[in-house]
Amino acid sequence: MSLQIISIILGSLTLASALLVVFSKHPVRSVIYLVVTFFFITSMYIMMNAQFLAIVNMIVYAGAIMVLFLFVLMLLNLNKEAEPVTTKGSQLAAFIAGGSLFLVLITALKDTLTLGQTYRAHNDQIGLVKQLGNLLFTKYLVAFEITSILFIAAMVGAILLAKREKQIIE
Amino acid sequence: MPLDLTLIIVLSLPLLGFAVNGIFGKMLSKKLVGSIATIAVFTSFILATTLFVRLDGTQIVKLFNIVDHDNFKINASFQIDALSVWMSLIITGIGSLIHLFSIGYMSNDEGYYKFFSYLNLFIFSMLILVLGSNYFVLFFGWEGVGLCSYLLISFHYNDKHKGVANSLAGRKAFIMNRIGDGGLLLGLFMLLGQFNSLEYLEIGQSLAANTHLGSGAMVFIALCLFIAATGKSAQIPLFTWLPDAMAGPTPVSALIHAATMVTAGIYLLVRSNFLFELAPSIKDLVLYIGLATTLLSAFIALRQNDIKKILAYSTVSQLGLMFVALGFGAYSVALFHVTTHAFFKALLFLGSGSVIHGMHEEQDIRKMGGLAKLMPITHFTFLIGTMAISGIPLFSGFFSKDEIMAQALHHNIWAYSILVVAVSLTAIYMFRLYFLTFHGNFRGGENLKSKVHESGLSMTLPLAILAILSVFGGILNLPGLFFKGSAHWFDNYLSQGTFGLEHIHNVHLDFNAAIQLMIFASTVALGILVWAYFVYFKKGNLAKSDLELSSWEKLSASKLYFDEAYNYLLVNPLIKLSDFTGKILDIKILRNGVYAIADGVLNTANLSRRWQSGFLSSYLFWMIFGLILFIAFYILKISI
Amino acid sequence: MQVASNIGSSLDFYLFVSIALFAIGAIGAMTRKNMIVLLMCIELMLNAVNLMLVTFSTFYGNGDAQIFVFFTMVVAAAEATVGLSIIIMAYRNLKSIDIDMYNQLKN
Amino acid sequence: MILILLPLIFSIIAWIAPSSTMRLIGLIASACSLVASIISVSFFNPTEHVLFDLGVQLVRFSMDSLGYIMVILTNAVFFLVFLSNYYNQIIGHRRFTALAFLMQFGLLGVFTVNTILGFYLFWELTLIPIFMILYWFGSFENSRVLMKFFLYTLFGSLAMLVSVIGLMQITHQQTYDALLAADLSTIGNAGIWLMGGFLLAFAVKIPLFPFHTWQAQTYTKAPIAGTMLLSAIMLKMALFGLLKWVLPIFDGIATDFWRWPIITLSLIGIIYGAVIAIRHQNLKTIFAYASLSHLGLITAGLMLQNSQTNEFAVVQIVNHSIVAIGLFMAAGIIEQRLKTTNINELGGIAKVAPRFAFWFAVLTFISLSVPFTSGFIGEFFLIKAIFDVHVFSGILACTTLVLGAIYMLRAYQAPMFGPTKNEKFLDLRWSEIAVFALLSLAAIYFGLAPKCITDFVAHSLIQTTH
Repeated sequence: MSLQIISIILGSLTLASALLVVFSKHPVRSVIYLVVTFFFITSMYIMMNAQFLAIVNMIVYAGAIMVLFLFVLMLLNLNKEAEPVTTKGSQLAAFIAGGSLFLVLITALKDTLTLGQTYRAHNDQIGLVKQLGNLLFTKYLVAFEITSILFIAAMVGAILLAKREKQIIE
Repeated sequence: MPLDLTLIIVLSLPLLGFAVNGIFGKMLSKKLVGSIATIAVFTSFILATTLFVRLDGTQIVKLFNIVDHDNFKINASFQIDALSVWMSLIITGIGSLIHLFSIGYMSNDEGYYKFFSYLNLFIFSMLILVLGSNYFVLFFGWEGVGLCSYLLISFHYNDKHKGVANSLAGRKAFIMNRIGDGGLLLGLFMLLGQFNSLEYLEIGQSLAANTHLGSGAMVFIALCLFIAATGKSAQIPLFTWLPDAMAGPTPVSALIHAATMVTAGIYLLVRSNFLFELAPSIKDLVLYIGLATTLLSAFIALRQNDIKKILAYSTVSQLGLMFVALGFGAYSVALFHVTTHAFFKALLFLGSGSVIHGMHEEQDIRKMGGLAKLMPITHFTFLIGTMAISGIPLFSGFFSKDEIMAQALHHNIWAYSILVVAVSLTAIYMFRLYFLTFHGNFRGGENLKSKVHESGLSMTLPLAILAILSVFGGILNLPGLFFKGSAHWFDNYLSQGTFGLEHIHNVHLDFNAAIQLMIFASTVALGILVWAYFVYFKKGNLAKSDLELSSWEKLSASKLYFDEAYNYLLVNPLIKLSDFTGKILDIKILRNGVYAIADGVLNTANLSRRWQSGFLSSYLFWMIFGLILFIAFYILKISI
Repeated sequence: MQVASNIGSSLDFYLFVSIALFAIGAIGAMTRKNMIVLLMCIELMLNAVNLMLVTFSTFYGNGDAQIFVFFTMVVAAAEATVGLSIIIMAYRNLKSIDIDMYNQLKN
Repeated sequence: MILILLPLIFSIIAWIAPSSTMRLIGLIASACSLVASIISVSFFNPTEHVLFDLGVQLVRFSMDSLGYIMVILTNAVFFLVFLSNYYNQIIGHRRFTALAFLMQFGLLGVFTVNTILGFYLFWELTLIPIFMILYWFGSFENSRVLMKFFLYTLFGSLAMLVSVIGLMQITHQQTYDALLAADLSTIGNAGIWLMGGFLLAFAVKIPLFPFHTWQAQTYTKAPIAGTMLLSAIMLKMALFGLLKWVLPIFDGIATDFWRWPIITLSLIGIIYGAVIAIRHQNLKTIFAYASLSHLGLITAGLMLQNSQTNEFAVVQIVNHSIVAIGLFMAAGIIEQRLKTTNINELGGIAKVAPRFAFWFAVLTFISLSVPFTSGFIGEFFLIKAIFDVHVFSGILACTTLVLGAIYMLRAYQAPMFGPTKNEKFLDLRWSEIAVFALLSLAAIYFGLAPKCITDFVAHSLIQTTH
């Protein structure tokens, strides 16, 4: 019971920090709130006993990616620049669209939702490192290796894009 | 010479003349061109005479096969019988006289060789028309003469003042004839459908063998043929082209628009007598149209001032008279009048041509007068022609008209009384024309008077020959009360030698009625002669200028407003329709409709291009919108 | 209500959270003009999806989905790298990271 | 076979050869194909049906008497086009000559190919050269008119392509004979739609009434040689397709369904074209609408599906080519010498150029289909066929006689007669006289002896109508 309360608190905090990401005016604050959001998501992974993913999420997202974001913000020195405000109309449209997206998704999963209240997990050991490691290095070995190629490509691309722009400008 | 060879030579000589004159005419001298053309036609005439002499029943000469259809064959074949030979005699005979006349008349014209080649082509087409043994060949000639008529009416298209008018007159004639041709074509289709043949003989025989053929079809065929005849023979409602056709050179008017081509309609009806006998309602229609035409055109002729226009309306009137005879079923009578009319109307036209030639292209009788002394031969022959057409006793016109009157008296007293009025009107306007032209003082000014001259021999000789024929032409068909034995020679000749006419006997009035009729007619004609003498000769009553006319005269002078009515009823609506379809329907609706489709595509493209605003957020928005739609669709699909 | 001892909450809750996260991310992507924030919103949406995958994986007892999440993270990392370098380059070109300045796609 | 490939070879030669010799090459080459086709036809037995199998499955050729008529007509038209334009600028261009021969190749292909897909391929092949000719040599101020022509025909062709594919799918056949033998009665209404696709393509090409709007404008703006090619032979492809392919193959439900709609459209077109021509100011436009009127009659006749009528429709097809070449050539002569074809600006040409006046008059009367010309035979039996089936339609068709006389005489008289507005008018050259004379001779010959056409094609037409 207490776990349930904790998870509800965590979930509400996740949503709250996500809303702050979207609505804070300052980009740096957005990044900070995003990191917070990721923390909460990680904690939810832990709640579900997905330990491996929780760790990876923590390291990759909250650690690597967010630092990257911060670096870029700092690099471009945008923290003081006021972001242009979108028009009311398009904001309204965005909210309506987002709201209806939410509703539609809820409707789409309504059967699962009603069923899910009494549904119980079969195996809570699934998210352990050992289990996933087995899967990853047997069944998904090729895919795993290919991700390295993807990373190399991303690295090369990033370097190229960040380096060669001077020739492209003129 | 065998019969078919003779026939082919008769036909081909004018064609040869046409070809020679048309191709080499420019290099040859005028004398030679005229002689070639005249000799070609004259030789044809001689050979036609031999045909006439050797005539023995009906003979068919087949040349070649034109169309070989599953159901029928159409051959280029020719028929020699009393009717066709008689017609070809008139055509070649009068034709050669008029050719002779043209040598003198056209001597100053640039297109001399062209004129003669057209004339020869006309003779050829006309011969095809009358000699053909089926309606198909007849149609060849029928359109051929229409074509030549067009070419000859608009012959002087380069004239400085009247060039455009001439060409328009030619066009009008051609178009009006085409309406009639359309009728003939429909009739031909129906005939083919009914009989699977277009041969006169085959149709006639199958009709005789099988009398219960659909009478509706017969009425339709007869009506179509009659429409064709009204076009070619200038009857109401298609007569207005003939007066305009006087724009052509005078020999053309004499040959085509008086003596030969306009009688093609009569020929067609006589030829199709077996069809008309089966369609009595159309026969009645022929009668009424004939009556109306003869009366109205005689009325119009009363106050015309152009010498050729008067003669043209007179022609229309005489043709109406022939149709009256046809309406009564008196085919040989009509053809007899065709013959005498060919004589005296050709004479009158040539006489008027001589006058016009002498007057240096002046055609208005108000500017003539006193020409009797200046042009004695012309005057004398013209007088004979006038007396013939007016029905002065013992001239040819008297006999032929008398026959028609007798038919009318026998069948329908109302028709007879209308005819009496029409014939009297004929006499009145003809004597008016005669007196105003040849007597009184010369009104064309001294300058012109000094130039007026009598025409040369080539012109006066045909006049003389035609005058003799006009006087004695009546002998051909003397009524019974003169010579018992040889009376009605022409009637007998025709009805014995022409298919379908054997069984049709003209009514011949008994002695008393006939003589009463003749005396009455003579009295009327002579009375009018005397009256006209006093009014126009003694009193010197001149043609008034247009402004002084009283109301009925105005009506007559303006041709009963037929042209205006046609313009108002047919031509203008057609022009409006054409403008409407051309400018509104075609361009505004159809063309712009197509453009509208193109524009629609273009606009849609522009619209959707604007959608691609380039703003990522809007793309994102639409992406999510699409996502929502997809999921919503999925939900609906699941739940339904 | 009986709940699995160590899972914390029921399936519907996690799903609800992930859907809400996704919607919030979408709203953010549509309203914000800053390209970096935009990229962050996309990360948010990716995480929402990840969350959902993990949820289902746990409740269904199948590890494949978690592997999939792992790959998603890998791709997201790559995407963030390339995306950010593109932003840097774009900023150098136009001196702005306002998304509406980049409407060159139109022509 | 060589016959079909000859133009292709000439086309290649024309690309290579020096442009100074271009005139002669065009003339001689087209004369060669004409002579070759005439020689080969003299060895041809009209009852035969020769098949050329190249081993290629999709394109196979065959020759029957109908095809021969069209082949000779095509070659004759190209020869006359080259001859009549001998002194025009356009002939001197390499591009024109090469494209014209390419088009000739396409046309010959259409008339001889034996597979339905091949028919479509050659059909499309002809469109490209004529489009390029119009594009390079026409006086299209804005490309809209030209695009309309191109898209219109292309759109029609696409409909045909759909039908071709559909037909091949349904029957699993593609050669002509196999398609003829295939029983289409089982597919019911699908046949109606397939035929509709073909008819749409043909209706645009012929053109039939509501699809004609490209015609007048294109004819007016096109170079005169292009107009000749378009009206004298390109439109005939559609009639040929109707006669040889569509009507026999879809004989049955589909033809019954389409017969009266198409005949109605044709009749409307007959009168519509004639009525518009009465008041139009431009000589070329008048002839374009006259063409609309004439072709409507042929289409209506073909739709009756009577083998005898079809024979005369072929006569009329030949005649229309004669008339189209002649009239557009006359218009072209006026345009070339005076730079205008507006009849309000013309007048009195007959006085300055009597020879031209004479030949133009002859052509005018041929187009009026007076007796002794092929037009008369064709029109007579076509109208008769319509009249036999439906009296009122026959009477309507008959009105063309009168309306035709009105607009043709106007078109002839306005420029030729009246006050002389154009003193300088070069009379006809030898090549032009030769063309006019050849046309007139042909018209009169076919007018007096239509049997040489009707008997020749009779056999292949009997084959096409059951």
